[in-house]
Amino acid sequence: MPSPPVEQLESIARTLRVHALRAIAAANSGHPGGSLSAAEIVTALYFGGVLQHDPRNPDWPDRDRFILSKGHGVPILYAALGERGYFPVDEIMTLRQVNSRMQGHPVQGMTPGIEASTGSLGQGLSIGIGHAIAGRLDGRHFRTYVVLGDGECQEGQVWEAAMCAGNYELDTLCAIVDWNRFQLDGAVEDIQSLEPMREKFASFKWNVLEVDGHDVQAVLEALNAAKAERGRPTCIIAHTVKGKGVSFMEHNNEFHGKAPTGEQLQVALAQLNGGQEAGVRGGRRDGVRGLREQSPKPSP
Amino acid sequence: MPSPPVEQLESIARTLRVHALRAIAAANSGHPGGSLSAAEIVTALYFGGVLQHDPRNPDWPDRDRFILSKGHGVPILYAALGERGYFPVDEIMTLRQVNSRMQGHPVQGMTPGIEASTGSLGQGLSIGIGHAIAGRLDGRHFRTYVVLGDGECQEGQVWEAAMCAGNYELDTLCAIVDWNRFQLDGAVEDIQSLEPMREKFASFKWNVLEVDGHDVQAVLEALNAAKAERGRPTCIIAHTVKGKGVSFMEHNNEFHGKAPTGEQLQVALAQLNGGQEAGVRGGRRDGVRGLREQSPKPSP
Amino acid sequence: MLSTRYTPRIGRATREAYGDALLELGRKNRDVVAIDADLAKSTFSWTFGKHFPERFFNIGIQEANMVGIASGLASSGKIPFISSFAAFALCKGFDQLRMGAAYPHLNVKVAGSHGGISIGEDGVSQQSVEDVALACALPGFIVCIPADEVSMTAAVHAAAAHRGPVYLRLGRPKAAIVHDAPLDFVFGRAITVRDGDALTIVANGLLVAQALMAAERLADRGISVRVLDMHTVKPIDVDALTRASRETGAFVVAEEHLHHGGLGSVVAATLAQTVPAPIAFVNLGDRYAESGKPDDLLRKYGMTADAIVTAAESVVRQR
Amino acid sequence: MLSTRYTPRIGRATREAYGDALLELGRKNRDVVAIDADLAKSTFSWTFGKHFPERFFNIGIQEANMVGIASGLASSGKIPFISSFAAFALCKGFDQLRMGAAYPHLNVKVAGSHGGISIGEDGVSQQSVEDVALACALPGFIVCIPADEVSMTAAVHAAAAHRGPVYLRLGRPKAAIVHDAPLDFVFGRAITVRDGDALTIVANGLLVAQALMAAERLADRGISVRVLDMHTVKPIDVDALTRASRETGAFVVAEEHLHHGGLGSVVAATLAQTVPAPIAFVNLGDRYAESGKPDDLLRKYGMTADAIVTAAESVVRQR
Ligand SMILES: Cc1ncc(C[n+]2csc(CCOP(=O)(O)OP(=O)(O)O)c2C)c(N)n1
Ligand SMILES: Cc1ncc(C[n+]2csc(CCOP(=O)(O)OP(=O)(O)O)c2C)c(N)n1
Ligand SMILES: [Mg+2]
Ligand SMILES: [Mg+2]
Repeated sequence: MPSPPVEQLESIARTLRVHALRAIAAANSGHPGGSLSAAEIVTALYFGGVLQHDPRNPDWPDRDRFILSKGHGVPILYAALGERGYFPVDEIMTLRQVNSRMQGHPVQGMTPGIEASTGSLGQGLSIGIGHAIAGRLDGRHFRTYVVLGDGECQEGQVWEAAMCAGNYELDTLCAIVDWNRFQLDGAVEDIQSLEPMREKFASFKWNVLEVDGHDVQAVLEALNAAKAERGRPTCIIAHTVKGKGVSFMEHNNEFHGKAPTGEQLQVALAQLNGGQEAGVRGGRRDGVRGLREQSPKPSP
Repeated sequence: MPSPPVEQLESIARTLRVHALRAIAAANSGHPGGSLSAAEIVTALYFGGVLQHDPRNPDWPDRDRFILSKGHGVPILYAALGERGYFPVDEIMTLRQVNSRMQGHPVQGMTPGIEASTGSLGQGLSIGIGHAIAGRLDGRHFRTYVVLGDGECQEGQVWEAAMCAGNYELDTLCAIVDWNRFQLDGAVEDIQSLEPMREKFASFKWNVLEVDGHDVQAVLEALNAAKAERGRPTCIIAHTVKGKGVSFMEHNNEFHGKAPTGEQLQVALAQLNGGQEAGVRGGRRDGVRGLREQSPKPSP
Repeated sequence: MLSTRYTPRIGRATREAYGDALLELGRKNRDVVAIDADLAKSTFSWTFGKHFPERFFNIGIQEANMVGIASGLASSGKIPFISSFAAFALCKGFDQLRMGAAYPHLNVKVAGSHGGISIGEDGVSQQSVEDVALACALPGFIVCIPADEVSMTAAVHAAAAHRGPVYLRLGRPKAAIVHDAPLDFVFGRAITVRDGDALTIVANGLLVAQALMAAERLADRGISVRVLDMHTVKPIDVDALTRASRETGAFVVAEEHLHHGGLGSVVAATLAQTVPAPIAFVNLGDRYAESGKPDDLLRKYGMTADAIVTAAESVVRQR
Repeated sequence: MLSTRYTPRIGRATREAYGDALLELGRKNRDVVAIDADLAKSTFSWTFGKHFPERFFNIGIQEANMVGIASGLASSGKIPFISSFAAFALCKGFDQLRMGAAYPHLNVKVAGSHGGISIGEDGVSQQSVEDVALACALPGFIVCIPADEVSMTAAVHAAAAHRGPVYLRLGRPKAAIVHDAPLDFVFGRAITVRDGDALTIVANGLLVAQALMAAERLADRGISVRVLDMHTVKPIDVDALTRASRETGAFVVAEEHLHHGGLGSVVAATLAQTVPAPIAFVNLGDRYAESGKPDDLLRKYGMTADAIVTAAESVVRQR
């Protein structure tokens, strides 16, 4: 699947941010910081021609798997899934309300397109190994992508899984670490440093790549390089900014888990759209709808 | 505390092996392989002048702490503690019997000299961090030693603790990995490889040393080097042979968790003592008793 | 015991009271140390942490390691209070609590915050609905779920005074005040917050206030109800339950927990050994909840005064 | 139902029967895969592993990872059977079972070997005495403790046929045979292994055989005893218990588990909602055991036919 032009991907990333922030603001609850930092990663995967999947057939056995191990960032994923047609995009606005499929953290079996129930940090990579092994057993060629938080990598289970995936030479598995340098209570470096991260993953037998996680082209290239790698899984350390795209959220960990007020939301939306709130909708409809029509359908 | 001559330490290690095997054979249950591989490590710590401790005052607040995280190797530790006078050395022969203090795995609060209840693999290093932090808070200068199995290092908690100890720069903490290349079901390399181990620990900010774990002099030197290291914890990878000292147990993982028969025990004892069963006792009494008298008492 | 009509007065969240009490403990005893796993601002251990940075360890997202460290600290004479969300402290640290706190009976105090489904919007992954079952499966642990800020404050001090492992469940939302300070609080002794002779409601946590409201509505219908704040699930107050069984003959047990392994199981097993009686259970059943506003969830999943009234009417009929 | 006098005939350990049944499943269904965490020769998953090396993963000492992998495998259509000692599978994998098996109700089967204290010499760290409490705190899980090789074989096949998560507890020692093959086995339906009308003994695992021996001794003293093999703790057989309560009016519940959260709690909570009755409990209480020979331990910690007889006599007096 060919990738659309970079400008279009950048515009989609902005659209996803807008969806995520509006939903979080409507819920008055959620995690803006880690949703925004992952926008380009999710965009590259879902709109850059990386993930082979079929929104009308979420259980297609040959689909690529995507697991958001840092489950609290789910608003940005709902935005992508909604725009991709897994469910009506407006449903995102019911985020975190009772009886909604838009749960506070991803719930497998409830929300179309969600592959794993996460929210208890540390588990996604192991689940990804399970998919990768199943694919190997069945002779299927799908790939499995897992997005981890940097803080999340303090969990021992991540290192169990890293060891196992390295030894099992699971080259269909790709981990992307949203390296935004903050966790819940503050800076990762202050709380429990993960440096030198490259050496850690390398010593667990992974291919390690580093990219600017907001350069969607660079992310795409890394994801494609991972596809080409044989005999070992790839870890992409995506250097990101928590709260990216909204001036008062960037480098401000207050917005790790706090919703913007109505007023803050307006400022944020204006920033994301060069000051024109109306432009958001227009841009979104053009950018994403256009893409949806033009992308070739995978054959399930 | 000065170290006795190497020959004496070697003889003590042989004595500890004899105790451990006799106890396991009497219980008809236990783990010979991983007890024997750790004999020189335990000897260096308890008889080489490394551990500052007082068997008559096991709770002396300034004592060095020793934690056998691979708790199934406890027979070799009981042997050392018995010879050191924590309890009558003959008590070891009640290993694994009901109402005995010689539990199948170490039990804190029950057996004098045991600092942590282990047996569920993966926990000892975290406990060691707790002691090290307590020492720092109280301005005490004791050191904490933790012996890990190589298979045990597959547990994620070991890497949580490694990360934490590295970041906390706990230079009073020393981990010794009994690198005997086997775990319960087979070779570590076949099941879940830990290589490259040196790089792993180094990338978690540890000072890493490697030694022949059966060269008691080399082990001693590494332990002393660890003492001198400032600003980071030390991991000593002790290359050992599972079942060391008994021909039919070496490189034979059948004896990971199986007791020798009475006949096998006789062969083993003969090998450990150059064919003279009587010599064992003599050697032991001389070697260890002599040492016990000559070592300077720490002042609690 | 409240004699006048109960009008719910909203107090602080029990997690907030926990933080304040911990700070006070820290002032009195320099052996008190606190550890958190990247939830210090949510569990309120940060109240202690910012005053005693040298005795506070925010070790990051490593619950198992946190418990192990506490075990070592306690073995070297410290009094560690460890906190996280209840779901993570117990579900990720269980084996470490078993080997490193319960079995050696060490002086480790565990504060599990965000107990129950009343944490709301975050949803199932963060809602602890099994912590009581797990904590009670740790021999020697005291397991306590205070109802309000008054009893939480007392419980934290009692935990520090007790030599041995203690589990405290903290709640996220502001909690109605059900006790007057100073409170005569002892682990293992239920507090009778209302007397009556036709039925006993046994509750803890947020459901004590709901039980009081239910009791008033039942009184209006002529059913005289006793309400026990059973803050301590282990050890359970056998005397209070036995007496209540003799004197009232029927029970409702209300808690924010799975049916299995919580207060309800303990009450049932206790009464079966003393004076068997019919019990109606108000709890989550054998399922998980979902995201939503706390009140929406409690209503949808049936843990309210309404649910207690319905349960009470059915069990009184059975008696 | 055994009509003649029960003479214990020693069969295979239930873990051994597990391995054989798993192998048979593997032959029938190529979606069956097995994972173990470096205890394959002890859990007998190796019986499967040596025949189907490509479908067997011994992932080393990583219980949490093992459960997560099973979750992914099940999500991609496999039927993973994971095994380890019960103590490690549940205590180290609990959060992963909660999020990765119970909540999404996936087709994950968990075999916890070395349940109870009858594993003997290894001591507390390897003795699982809380697995039933933990497994029952996983909504939607079936929790089953077969008594002998006959029922274990049936249980493994039933687990494979059931779509959803299942926990099976396996025992280490050879187990007395209490059932005749072929056995009519259904999860959630108790098996009446002896009938009587003065008392019901509800038991599972090794204690079913002990219950039968106790029943004969009680019969000799004129007490007619019903014995239910309550292999499934969740879902519990409400009908069998209710009927037993009406017809016999008193119970002994015997299991190799802590008092809290096991079969005893479930029986008590069930009867409290149907026909309340006095119950005497035979279990480990609120403590850990120690190292020793299995029989020495069962005697010392009171989980034998003797203990059941004593409990029965006291509860019959109470009725
Ligand atoms: C096991 C577990 N412990 C604690 C939490 C609470 N929590 C939610 S988000 C978060 C911080 C995560 O930091 P990071 O992984 O860096 O994510 P990001 O910065 O992308 O938001 C924590 C501790 C959790 N969800 N799971
Ligand atoms: C958490 C846990 N899982 C499994 C076991 C069972 N077990 C006992 S010893 C052992 C192998 C340990 O291998 P290693 O650490 O290399 O020890 P050594 O070779 O020195 O005996 C295992 C899996 C255990 N004790 N704890
Ligand atoms: Mg981060
Ligand atoms: Mg080894």
